[in-house]
Amino acid sequence: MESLVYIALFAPLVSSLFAGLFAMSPRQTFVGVVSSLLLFVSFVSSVLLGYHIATTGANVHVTMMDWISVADLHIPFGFMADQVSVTMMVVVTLVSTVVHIYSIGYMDHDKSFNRFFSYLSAFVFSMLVLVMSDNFAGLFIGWEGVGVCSWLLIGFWYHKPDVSREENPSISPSWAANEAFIMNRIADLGMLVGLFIIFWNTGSLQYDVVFSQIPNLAPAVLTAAAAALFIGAMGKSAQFPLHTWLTDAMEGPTPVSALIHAATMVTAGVFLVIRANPIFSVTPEVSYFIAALGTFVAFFAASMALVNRDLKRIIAFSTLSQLGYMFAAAGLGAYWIALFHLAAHAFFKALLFLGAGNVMHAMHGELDIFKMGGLRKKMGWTYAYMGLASLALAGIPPLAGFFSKDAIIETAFNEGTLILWAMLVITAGMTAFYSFRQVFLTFLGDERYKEFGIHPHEMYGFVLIAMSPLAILAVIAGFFRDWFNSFIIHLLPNYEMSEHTHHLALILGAIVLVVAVSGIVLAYIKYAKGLQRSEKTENGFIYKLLANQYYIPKIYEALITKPYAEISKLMWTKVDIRIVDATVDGIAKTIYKSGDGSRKMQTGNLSNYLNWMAGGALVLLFITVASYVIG
Amino acid sequence: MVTPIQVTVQELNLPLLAPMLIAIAGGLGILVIDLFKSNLDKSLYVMLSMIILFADLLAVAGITPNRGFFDLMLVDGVSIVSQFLVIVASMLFIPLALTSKRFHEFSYPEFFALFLFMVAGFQFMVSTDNLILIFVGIETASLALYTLIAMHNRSNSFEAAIKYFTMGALAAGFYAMGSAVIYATTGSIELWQIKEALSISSSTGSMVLAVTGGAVLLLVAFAFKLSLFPFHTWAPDVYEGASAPLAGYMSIVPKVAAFAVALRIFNIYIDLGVESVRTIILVLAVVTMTLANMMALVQEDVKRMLAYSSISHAGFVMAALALGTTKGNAGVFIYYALFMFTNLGAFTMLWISRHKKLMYSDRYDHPYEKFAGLIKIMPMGAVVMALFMLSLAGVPPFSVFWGKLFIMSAAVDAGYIKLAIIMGLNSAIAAYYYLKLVVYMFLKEPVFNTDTIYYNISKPLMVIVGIALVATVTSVFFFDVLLTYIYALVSASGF
Amino acid sequence: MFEQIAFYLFSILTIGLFLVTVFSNNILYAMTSLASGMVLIAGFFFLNGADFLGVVQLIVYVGAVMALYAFGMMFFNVTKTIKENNTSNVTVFVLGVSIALLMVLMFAAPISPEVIFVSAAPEPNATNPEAVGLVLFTKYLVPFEVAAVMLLIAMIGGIILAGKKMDQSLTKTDDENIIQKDIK
Amino acid sequence: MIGLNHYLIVAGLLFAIGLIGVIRRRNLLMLFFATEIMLNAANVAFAAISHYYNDLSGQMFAFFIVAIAASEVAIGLGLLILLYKKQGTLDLDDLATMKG
Amino acid sequence: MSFILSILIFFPLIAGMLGFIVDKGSARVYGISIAAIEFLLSLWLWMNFDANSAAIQFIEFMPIVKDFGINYYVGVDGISLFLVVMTTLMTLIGMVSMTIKNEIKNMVVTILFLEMTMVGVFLALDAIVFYFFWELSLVPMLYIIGAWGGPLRVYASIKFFLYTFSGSLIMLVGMLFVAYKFHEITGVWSFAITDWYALKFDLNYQFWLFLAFFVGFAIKVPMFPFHTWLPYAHGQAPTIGSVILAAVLLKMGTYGFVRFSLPMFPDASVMMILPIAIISIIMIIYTAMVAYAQEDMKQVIAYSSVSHMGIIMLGIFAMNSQGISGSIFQMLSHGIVSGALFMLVGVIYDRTHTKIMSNFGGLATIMPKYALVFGIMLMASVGLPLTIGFVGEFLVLIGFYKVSPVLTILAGTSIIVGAIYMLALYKKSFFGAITNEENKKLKDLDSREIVSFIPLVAIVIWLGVYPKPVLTPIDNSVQAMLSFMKEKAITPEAKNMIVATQTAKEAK
Repeated sequence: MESLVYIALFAPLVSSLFAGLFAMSPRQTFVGVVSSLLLFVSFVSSVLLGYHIATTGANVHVTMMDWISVADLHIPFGFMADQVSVTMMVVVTLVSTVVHIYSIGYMDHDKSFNRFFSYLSAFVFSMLVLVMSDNFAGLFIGWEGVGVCSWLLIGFWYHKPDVSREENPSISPSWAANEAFIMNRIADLGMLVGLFIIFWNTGSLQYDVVFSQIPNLAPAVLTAAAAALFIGAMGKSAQFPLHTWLTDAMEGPTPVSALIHAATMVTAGVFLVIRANPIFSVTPEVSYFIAALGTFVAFFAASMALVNRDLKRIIAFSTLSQLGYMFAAAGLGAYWIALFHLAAHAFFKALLFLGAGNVMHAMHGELDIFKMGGLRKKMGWTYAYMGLASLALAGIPPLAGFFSKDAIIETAFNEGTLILWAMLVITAGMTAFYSFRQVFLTFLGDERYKEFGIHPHEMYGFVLIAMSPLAILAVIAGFFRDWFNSFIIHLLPNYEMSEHTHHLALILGAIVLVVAVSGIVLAYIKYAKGLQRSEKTENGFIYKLLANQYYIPKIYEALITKPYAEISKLMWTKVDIRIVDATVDGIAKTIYKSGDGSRKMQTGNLSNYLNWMAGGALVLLFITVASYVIG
Repeated sequence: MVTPIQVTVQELNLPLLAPMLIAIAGGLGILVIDLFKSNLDKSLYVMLSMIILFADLLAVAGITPNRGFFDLMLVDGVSIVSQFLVIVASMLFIPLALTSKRFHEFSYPEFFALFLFMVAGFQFMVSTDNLILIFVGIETASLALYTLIAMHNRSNSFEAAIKYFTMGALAAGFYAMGSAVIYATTGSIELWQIKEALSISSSTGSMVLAVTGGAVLLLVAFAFKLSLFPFHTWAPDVYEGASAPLAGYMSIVPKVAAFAVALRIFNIYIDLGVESVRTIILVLAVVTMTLANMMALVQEDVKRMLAYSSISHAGFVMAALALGTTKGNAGVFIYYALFMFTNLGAFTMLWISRHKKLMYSDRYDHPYEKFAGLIKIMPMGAVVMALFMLSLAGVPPFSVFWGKLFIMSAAVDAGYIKLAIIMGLNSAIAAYYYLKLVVYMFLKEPVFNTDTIYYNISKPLMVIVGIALVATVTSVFFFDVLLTYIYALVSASGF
Repeated sequence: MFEQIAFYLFSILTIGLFLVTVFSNNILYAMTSLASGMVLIAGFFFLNGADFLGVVQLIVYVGAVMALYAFGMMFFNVTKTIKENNTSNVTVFVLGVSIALLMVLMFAAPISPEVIFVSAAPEPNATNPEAVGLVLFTKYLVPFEVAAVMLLIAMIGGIILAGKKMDQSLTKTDDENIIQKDIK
Repeated sequence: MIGLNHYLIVAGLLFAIGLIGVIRRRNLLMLFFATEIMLNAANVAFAAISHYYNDLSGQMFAFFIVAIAASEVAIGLGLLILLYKKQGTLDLDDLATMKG
Repeated sequence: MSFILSILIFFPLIAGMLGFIVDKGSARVYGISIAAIEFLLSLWLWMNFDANSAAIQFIEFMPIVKDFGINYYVGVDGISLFLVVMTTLMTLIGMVSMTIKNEIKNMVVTILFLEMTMVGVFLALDAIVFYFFWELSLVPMLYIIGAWGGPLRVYASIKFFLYTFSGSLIMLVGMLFVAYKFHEITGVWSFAITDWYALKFDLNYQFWLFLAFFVGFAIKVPMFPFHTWLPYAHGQAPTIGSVILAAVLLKMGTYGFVRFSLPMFPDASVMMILPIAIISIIMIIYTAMVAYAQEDMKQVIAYSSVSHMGIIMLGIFAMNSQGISGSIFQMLSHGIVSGALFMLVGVIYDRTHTKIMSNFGGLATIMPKYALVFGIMLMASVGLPLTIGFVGEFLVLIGFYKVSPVLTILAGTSIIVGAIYMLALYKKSFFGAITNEENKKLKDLDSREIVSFIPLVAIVIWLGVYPKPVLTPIDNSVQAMLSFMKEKAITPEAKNMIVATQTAKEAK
């Protein structure tokens, strides 16, 4: 079994290096094929591991070698496959295999085809390190690794120049990439601090050691550690206020958005909370904050999705919103539900993104849904996939989203946090609305794209086939909920609804369903026939607020980015050059000047010299007399 | 009726006089040779002088420290060390007459005679503790030196000689008056007696003023000799006006001799705990090294820069003298022993590059511009000069570094940490102007792209530079010996 | 009584004469007053029983030194009033008067050393020149000889510096232009 | 009674006068006069001290000072003549090419 | 090979002297061969170094000035070993990558002299010998900057020289005072550092001596506000000068703190933790901001060096094994990474003769290999895990966390601000459209450049993934030093603050 761990982990690395070998040569289809195969190998290994764990209930734990070992700090490269990590592994490898295959088609015209596969596989490797590590430091390796791969992939089309924010809210891929990296770094600092707290209080960074020490730790320490770790999670999972990078990250190629910014990387934060649940479960304040923040983000992101015109950004907001759901669940203690939603979400969101990718591919890179419409005729399969995924997202039974999301909403109710519950319910309705607003605007109604001279066409067949596993899972994943529950509670605490909730379960579900369906209906009424824009609405304050993402990117720019650049400039030109360096040079100049000044005593006139001498003698004599008189 | 005085030759201890007599006899011999046959080449006189100086050196080496000649002569360790330094420096100086170009002074055989008399004068000056002989020795040497400077025979050298002479005369007045005051307070003009007298009477109130007053008057005289602020004003002009070798010589030999005497005189006061004298010396030393450094920064001429640098070094050493510890006193001579080679080497390099006409400046022989791009014109010369400059700046392992190290260590040991720090900072300031030359030589383009810099070179000059260079670079190996030897001699002399 | 009168007379006269030397613009006055001052200084010597020294002073200063100066003076032909841009009187006053004050202050205190080392007490029976001779040619023989060398140096120096050979400077002439006869 | 201090004060005054001359004079020859005065001031002091202490060292010193003064005059005049021949002036104000 | 250390020190000197004879055309190859031999010698030293021993090894001792206690005394321990290896490696690589055409022979000889002084500084165990190499290292560097530098080279080189020289003279006074105290107590003169360790000073002396040494080291490091010579020196120096300056010369300062200040003045060091931490944090944040404001690519990296040196300083004063070992590792990592970055800037400078970022843009399209190597070094610079840059930074921060969580969080912002200026640099130069038509003709890395970068990239990854072979010997020596310091400390605060690991384990 240990070899399976290694195969699952290192197959993507091999894939990445292999593709990397050809990174600078022209497009080679076989690179994509080999990469996809290797990823598939990794997927198979993960599934086998999962099967092994499910059947035997035993974890597979390997320690490869020491990494850092200084004094009493020992960090090995240790990997383990337990219920949680194997779930993540399966999800990650599955989605990434699909995305790899998808990319062969999607990226077929890109001259950096090979490089793309290298990055993509590197990402998968990092993600696997993140989920499989048996200690926090290893997690951090993967954590940073996915950050870098995300940076590389967002900025994949680095050659695009910067444009104004009005033209493109993300300015440019490279800008978006940097934004993502730096924002993540801010959160990573929190994560690091969490690690430090844990190390100095438990003497180790190994999960098992740390978790076994928890009872001995002071509550304040635990709270601090949990808070610090969650700050880390906030960055990676793009929680408010570190959320702006995620929508800008849509500058990356769509497969990247599907894999990284929907299915896997952004869920790392949720994974961290789930993984460190022993810490979070004993720190109720932090957990409650997580839940509240998650709920808020769910609502907040959904609201922005309502008015957005950008196909990918809408999905990105929806991802943000769904991440909020997951955090809400995790914060409320329903870790397994969070994990379940994570997996289900991965499937349908990846599918949604890939579908969007198809549209984009067909529309030659056009993303404005106001310029689409009626694509159903040209792209039937894609319509079906996206519709399915949107249904799942909206939580319509019996699709996967229903089971997972409903459970979260139910949990909120169960915990008695009715405000959270209410917001989550409203959000569910908004989710349904914007999902279908997007689907209808894209695929139904008048064919607006014709104005722009675009001739859309359906995606390659093999790509559509490759997407099918996701579609299937988006449909059926929900049915495995109970099985998953029994599988995962070996590791995670079970979360049972109270008797009371249980009774109300049906009603609650119905409320959610009604809200969701009404959202869909509303979208249908408004958009199925075609685009009707209303100047009045679009100029309204709320519409503008939402369309501009509550002006947060602009606020950040005005309050952080620009001042930082200006202060930096000031520090350099004023402080460093005018003060610090000028002081040093000033001392040197003063010495030099006093040399110039004292040089004047050397007049060349002997008479002056004699006067100096006499004067000197006088002063010395005077000092003598004075010292005699005084003392 | 006068009673006859019985004196045995043994008592006179004549070997103590031998070194000076050799030099004087040699000088007379040269004059005699000139009488019989004129028009002999300077190389003859150079070699004769070398031989005489060598005999002088051997004679000094053969001396066992003692008093002699009615206790007038005092040849102790300090005397022997300073005589060694004087003679060795003179031997390094004399071959510099053998330039490829003719200069006025070397056409006189009298030049060499005067030179030898001057050496004898310095030797007398350091080999006695009688104020009279010190005075006569100083004046013998100085008068010869004034003449030697003027014999370079151009307007700058006259100006230099007159400035030096006039200020020297004033200093002589101070010396005489100071001695008179000391004589008045102690009734003696012999330093050992003065010390005993002062140790008994200095504590009594009414005399203190006269006691320190006499010291201050003497200090003025020696501050002139040692070029301490504000009595240093002659130095830059005299160095500029004198020929380069003589300037280099002046930065070593008269100072060594003056330091030996100053050590004898002021050590009395410092030992007796007359703090005002010590403080005055320290203040003078600090001001001297700092101010001279600052003025050296702004010079346009290398020789003038080296003049200021010599002043600064003298201030540095004077501070060591003021410490009053054996280590400080030994440091004076160790410093000069190490400084000698480097400084003479640097001045010799200037001498090698000396032109008869002023080519690079209206006023200076050796402006910085002259050395611009020297690395391209004479690479070895540039490297050698750079090594001398680095040594002067106190970069290890070159010779002056060890001197600085030792003196700073002495300052620290004596509890004068602040003084040591000032010394350190001054070395840093000084590094600038030494580096300036290095920068000119290595980092700038030549003004005229010719090899005329070599103008005055000759084999003997190269040999002297070679010796100076070897001594500068390998000082790390002989510093140990030097230290042991000088320290032993100085401490045996009771300082 | 005689001593007192002589002392004050000599003092006032020397001071006055030397002041003339220092302040006079006429070089002849200055030199004459200097010479007279020197004579009076010799008077101090005689007062103090230093007969030999007094004679030496007269011979050397009034004879030799003044002759030399006179010679020099004639050489320059500067018998007329000299024009000098003297140092400002303020400087002179401040420096001069302060120095004078300090010197007086220093010497005004009673000088009464507890120990006096007399290293060269005069022979009780000898006259001053005899006593001086005894000391000079025993203990101070070396300085005496060195002084002889010094005078030799002075002589050589004087001759060289004032000599004709200094008229043409080899230092300033290019080697190619030096004719053998110029060298000597 | 004339004490040692009287002589010393006179010597001090003479010394100061010499110094004033040195400070004041710009003519080289006149300057040399002033230095002679200073040396003679010391001589007065030496002779007096010698007398009062009944010690010949002071007279010796004075004797050598006289010799030194004479030698200085010789060299000084040599330089003076040389300067006059070359520059045609004895004024120190004209003798200031080297400065700074 | 019992004289391996002397061979290591003086081989470059002798070879440099002989180098004058070598023909101009062959000088570069000669230099590379000598540097390679020297590197192999240092590897031999590493191989034969007993990694399990914390003691000083390969000691050589020979009196120079017996009466004054100055001896030629060299030795190597875990702390210095890798600095020596890094020195020889960076010299070799710098030499390989060198593109200077004019006066190549002088350059080769100068670098060999410089190598001697650098190796000497790390191996010296006698204060005067240390000082000797320390000062001497200024001279070749002065020449390198001054002779082959940019337009302001003379100003920069003199500033560099005088600034460091002034500081070290004050340090010299400190050394002399320690020697004096040693003499006062034992009656013997000695400048041997190991002898000095045995001295216990009272707090007042410790404080002032610490300051004296601090001035010398801080200017070299360079610590805020003594850092302003560095941008000039780097900005004007030729590539090889910057490489060696950043990689090795700066490390002398931090090495000095570890070698002198900590073991000699443990109490003063503990006393000074807070001020030094504050200065370090200023260095980290302030210079990172200044770096962000730069327009010149090289200046960014120059300022980033200051910022990284802040991390190293912080680690040294963590007073525990994690911090100090991390610092020493960070010295190595910064040496390699910043050296590589300067070389990379040199690559583009050679081609375009400009370092201003606005002249570039879109380089990644034209020069993908270059962009790749730059990217790797950039990631190492911002401390990405599994690169060499992470290990040290992580250890330093975790170490200092023990001292002060708040300050650690402030210092930890280095991972943010560091990313900001590095990514901005990368974006401005490598991303975006190709703004300058002329740049389209630029050639990618040639084989010589690739050869010089491959080892660096390999080390960056190797030591990022498996730092143990380096970290273990360092840690052994550091732990020995810490327990010695704890033993020696006189104040209870210092005893508490210094974490000697043995006791820490017992406490658990």
